[in-house]
Amino acid sequence: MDVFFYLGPIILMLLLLGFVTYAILFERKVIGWIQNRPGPNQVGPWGLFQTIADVLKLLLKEDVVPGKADRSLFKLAPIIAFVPAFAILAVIPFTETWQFGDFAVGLLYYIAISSITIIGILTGAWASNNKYSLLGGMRSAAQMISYEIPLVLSVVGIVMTTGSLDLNDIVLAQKKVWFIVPQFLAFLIFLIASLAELNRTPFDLPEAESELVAGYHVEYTGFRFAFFMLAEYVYVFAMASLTTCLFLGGWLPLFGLTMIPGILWFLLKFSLVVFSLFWIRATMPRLRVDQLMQFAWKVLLPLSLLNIFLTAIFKEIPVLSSFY
Amino acid sequence: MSDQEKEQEKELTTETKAANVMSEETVEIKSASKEQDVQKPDALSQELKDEGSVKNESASEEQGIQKPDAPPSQEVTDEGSVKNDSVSTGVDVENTVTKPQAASVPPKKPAATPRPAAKKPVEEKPLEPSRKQPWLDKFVVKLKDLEGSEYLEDAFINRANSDLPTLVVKSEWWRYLALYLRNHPDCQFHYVQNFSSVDYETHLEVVVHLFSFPYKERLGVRVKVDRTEAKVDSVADIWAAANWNEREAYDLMGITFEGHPDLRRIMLTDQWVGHPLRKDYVPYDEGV
Amino acid sequence: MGVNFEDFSPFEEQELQRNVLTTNLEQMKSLIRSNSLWPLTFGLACCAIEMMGTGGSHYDLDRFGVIFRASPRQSDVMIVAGTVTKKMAPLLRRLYDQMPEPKWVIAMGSCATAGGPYIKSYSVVKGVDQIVPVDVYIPGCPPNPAALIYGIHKLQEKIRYEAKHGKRVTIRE
Amino acid sequence: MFGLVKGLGVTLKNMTKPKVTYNYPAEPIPVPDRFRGIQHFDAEKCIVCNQCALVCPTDCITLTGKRNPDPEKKGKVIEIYDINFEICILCDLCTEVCPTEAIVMTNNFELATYSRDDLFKNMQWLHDNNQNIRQENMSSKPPGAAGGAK
Amino acid sequence: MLRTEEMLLNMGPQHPSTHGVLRLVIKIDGEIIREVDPVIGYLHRGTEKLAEDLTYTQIIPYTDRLDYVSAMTNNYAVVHATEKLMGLEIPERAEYLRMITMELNRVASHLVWVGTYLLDLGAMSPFLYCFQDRETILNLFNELCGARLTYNYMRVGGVKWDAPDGWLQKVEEFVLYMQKELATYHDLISGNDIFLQRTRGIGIYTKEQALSYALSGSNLRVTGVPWDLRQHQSYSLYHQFQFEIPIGEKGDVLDKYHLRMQEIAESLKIVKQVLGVIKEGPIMGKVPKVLRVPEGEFYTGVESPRGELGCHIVSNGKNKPWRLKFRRPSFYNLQILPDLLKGENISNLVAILGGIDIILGEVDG
Repeated sequence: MDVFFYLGPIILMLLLLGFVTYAILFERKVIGWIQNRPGPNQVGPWGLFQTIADVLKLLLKEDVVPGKADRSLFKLAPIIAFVPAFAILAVIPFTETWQFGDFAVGLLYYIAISSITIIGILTGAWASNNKYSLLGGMRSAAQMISYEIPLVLSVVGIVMTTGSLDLNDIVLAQKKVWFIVPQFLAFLIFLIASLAELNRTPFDLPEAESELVAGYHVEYTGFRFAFFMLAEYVYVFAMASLTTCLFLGGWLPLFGLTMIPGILWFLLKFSLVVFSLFWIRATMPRLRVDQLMQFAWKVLLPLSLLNIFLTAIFKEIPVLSSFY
Repeated sequence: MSDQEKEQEKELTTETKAANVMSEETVEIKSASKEQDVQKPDALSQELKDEGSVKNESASEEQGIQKPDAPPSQEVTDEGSVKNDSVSTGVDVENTVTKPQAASVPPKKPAATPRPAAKKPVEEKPLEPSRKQPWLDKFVVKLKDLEGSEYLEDAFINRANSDLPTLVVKSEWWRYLALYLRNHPDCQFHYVQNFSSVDYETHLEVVVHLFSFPYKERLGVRVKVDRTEAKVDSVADIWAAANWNEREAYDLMGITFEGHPDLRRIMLTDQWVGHPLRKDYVPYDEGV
Repeated sequence: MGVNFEDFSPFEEQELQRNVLTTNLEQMKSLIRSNSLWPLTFGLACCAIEMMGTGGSHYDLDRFGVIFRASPRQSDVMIVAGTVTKKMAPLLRRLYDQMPEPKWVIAMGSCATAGGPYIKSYSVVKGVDQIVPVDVYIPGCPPNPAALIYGIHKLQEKIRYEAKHGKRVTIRE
Repeated sequence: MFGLVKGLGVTLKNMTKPKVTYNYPAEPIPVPDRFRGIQHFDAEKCIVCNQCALVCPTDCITLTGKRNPDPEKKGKVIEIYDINFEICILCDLCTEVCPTEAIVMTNNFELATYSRDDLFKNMQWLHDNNQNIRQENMSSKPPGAAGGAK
Repeated sequence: MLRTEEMLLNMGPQHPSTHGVLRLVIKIDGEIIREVDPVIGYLHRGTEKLAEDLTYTQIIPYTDRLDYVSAMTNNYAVVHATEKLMGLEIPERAEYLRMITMELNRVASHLVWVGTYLLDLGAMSPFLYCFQDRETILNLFNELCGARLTYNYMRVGGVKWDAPDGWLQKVEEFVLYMQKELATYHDLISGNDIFLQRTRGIGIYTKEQALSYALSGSNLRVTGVPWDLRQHQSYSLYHQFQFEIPIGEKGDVLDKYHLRMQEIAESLKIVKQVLGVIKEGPIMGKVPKVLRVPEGEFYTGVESPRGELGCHIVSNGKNKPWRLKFRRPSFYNLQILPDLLKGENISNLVAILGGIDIILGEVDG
């Protein structure tokens, strides 16, 4: 058991780097297909080495730290942004046996650690002493904090049904029916709030290409910029795996087809969620800052409270309570 | 394509509708002429550049567009009136500028077609007054009773420009006229269609084309400005469109507009010396 | 497009083979760099519309790993697409200096190469190589998107050639 | 809300549509016959009439002719003819005014170089550049209409 | 009270959403814009000075490079002004070919606008779809006159090339395809709630303001003034065809989007009608070998996709204009930007600036 204990995180790290490179490639391919063009296919067979070339090139780049920038914070910011994104994977139950840390309060741990990335982005924005990155940083702080609350409240419905914060119990509680069915409203709120947490398209205000040039990572070059990209995609990995565990029944098979191993089920649902993130990115325009705020506080928050209220009522109704 | 021609002929002979025959006929001639390929798109402009152009004696099309052998240069009346019936013979009265170092003027070819009998009489038969003339006369009468109307130099109809009534005004009177043109109920020229500046070497000129939506009337105003100290009152507060146009006129032509909110260069860098659109502009080569 | 670079005197060839290890590492680095060129969106005039057309679906620069980055910090190559006026020159120089080191410049269109149709104009810089060192010149006004792709390929070849032979490519090959 | 879903539907439907990208570096792109690429020059046809040099808006054609070597034929023969492709804007005015179709546009455009002085193309290079010449030069001008050297 | 001071933000000449090299010096307080001062001239190439020693045929390639997204209309402006001054008569087929190319160019120019506007608002795919459809138009032009963007197609007195055989059928197919394709654009964009929220109710100005700033084209029609030069100061053969002029009600940027989409539909209708009427015939009128424009002054406005593109020629009888001034619609339309942006935030700045649809080659001239 202890070999797994030491070796496990390293394997996960390598697996994760593999996922990130091929997630970037997959995203460019999907967006390419949506736009009737093949996407990267010249570098290596079907463009498989494209992202490897990108990442290595970023590592080979000259490391520019702007003159008047706050040097230590400038160097620290990408690390603060990346570490929590990797730390929250400890609690995700990939299959029955494969889980790194079986916390009783797995879900709470996940949400608490994931909000540290805001500090990373804010320090990065402030340290690079650039007006655009300052604007980007302010926007991202406002956005991520105000979407943290609907994210948490939408999950309370599930916690009420399973009665525990441990992700394993949540997954096991979905044996009969996945939580996406009874908690569909919560699923929608969770999906929208997770899009906002990831700074992805309808909510990608912090690094708005067309308004703030490149948002908070305007001044970052070379591998520091690669760190931010890495953090963003590891976060996509973490958020997508959390959605699979909470709403799509983790490694639970569909209609009881148990001969397919749990990990394949998990990967299938996981890649479905990741595909829909890329799909939304290719279609949606960007929200304005004040619309963003109003949407979070005036729409998502009341809806998540309503969801909790409905779950409480449905638990009492005899026939329905079996699902809740 | 060709069988369509045939039944066109059949149709032509049988049909007698006047209008249709007329149009059929012209189509007939055009399409007939299409076959022997007479119209040459490149009859266009082989531009002979003015200075040092070698007269090209060869390669005149076999269809022989009469080469306008240089009649003595003849200033077309400055009225700018253009005959619009001069299409037929192609010989156009024009003042061909005699080439400074005229290469050996080619011996006059015996003209294939007899030259038109007499040279175009210099002054054409007086054209019937254009449709805008009455409107302009009424308008000038109204202007006359404004104070300061002695600055109104000239008012004529620019026939080439689809009968655009044009006023020529001195610079002192321009702001007063502008206020009148915009605010007076029966003028209401709210829309500045065009605001340009021209350098006539003797003087500068600000040309403004106005349009009034209520009356659907167009008016051209040419403001004469002295060349050395080019000063005009600004009309930026009357028409907002004039703001940047005046800055551009100042930047490129060197006309300073008094009373302009912030008159600075709009197109060129602020340290630029000189005004490029003037005829006597010596290129100021600012080091990069 | 087959450009033969083998016409070097044997002595030069042999001298270059000596440091075979660094050559291979250098070649690997050049392969990486040439396959992920991130240009800076620096569209000035008509060539910019043609550059956007090249980014479109019919010619698709994304196939070669070319993503248009808005900030000079994250871009490797600057495609000068359009007329560079004297008012724009200092800003172009500053953008070039902000780009991190292994950087290249493509002068797209005859305006950037030598002033193009505006060679007699008073306010145009006659050729962008008076401001920044240029690697590839693409004639045409505006050059056809395929000509731009051909120019980018020429740049990729140049990066690989320089790594292989350790020599700046300015002579006529 | 419904509009967003319809938009997503459109993008998904587009995923199934065939790709439209020309696979350029592998196979050449389809270029129409009238495409204005690099010029091709035919020395025999040229009668040194200087028309192209005069009409070129950027004056990028420099040409000099010399007397015809064999005495009995009059007229001139072209000696130096080069086009400076740095500033040539491929506006096709020169092929239009050339009476003898000596200068003709071709369809190839691949001329990216590493140094500016590669873009001065002399008569020899222009003569060899004879792949996919444009057939239809002046749409209604009968070929060879102009009189030969007089 | 906490002392806050304004920050001076420099939306520099190199910015993804300024449609070229426009620099906006913005005084912002937090994200609210207090005052905007546009700085232009970064692409001023002095075309008007060059035109003074170019003959009328040599000017035509330069007009392509003014408004490089709709070059056909620029060609037409200069050529039309010269013909009117010389009193030339244009054969019917040349006029029809000109109308087809101008209207197709209007569709291509509006497609570029819709694409880049959606890109400013953050949506990536509409940009690619618009450029894909525009590519078909560019290929049609490539077959007709040999170039994709700078056509140099019209000549004083007619047009240079006749339509190659089969070209008119290809145009017909494209028109039918595009009329169906507009429906998918409406599905993708017009219904999108985020797009509606981003564009509804911003960038509104009154009719008097628009007239005082001499705006033209869709920027003027959005305030309810039905002013379209193709019908009111008719040129070419537009009077023979029926097409209505879409006007906006509220005058916000969403109206501009619907207005331009309807203009695409109108232009396609015009092309369809012209295709039905065009017959064989010469494409070049009777033109003297050397163009000498009689002395005089002439101004004419032409309806370009961005507004009224005017060409003011002062000729002294030689074959080179004494003074050639272009009335560039984007230069006039951009003047209203500082007024519109007071009190807006950065995201709205991008939406309003995109709504005006400016091309910097035309603004700087």
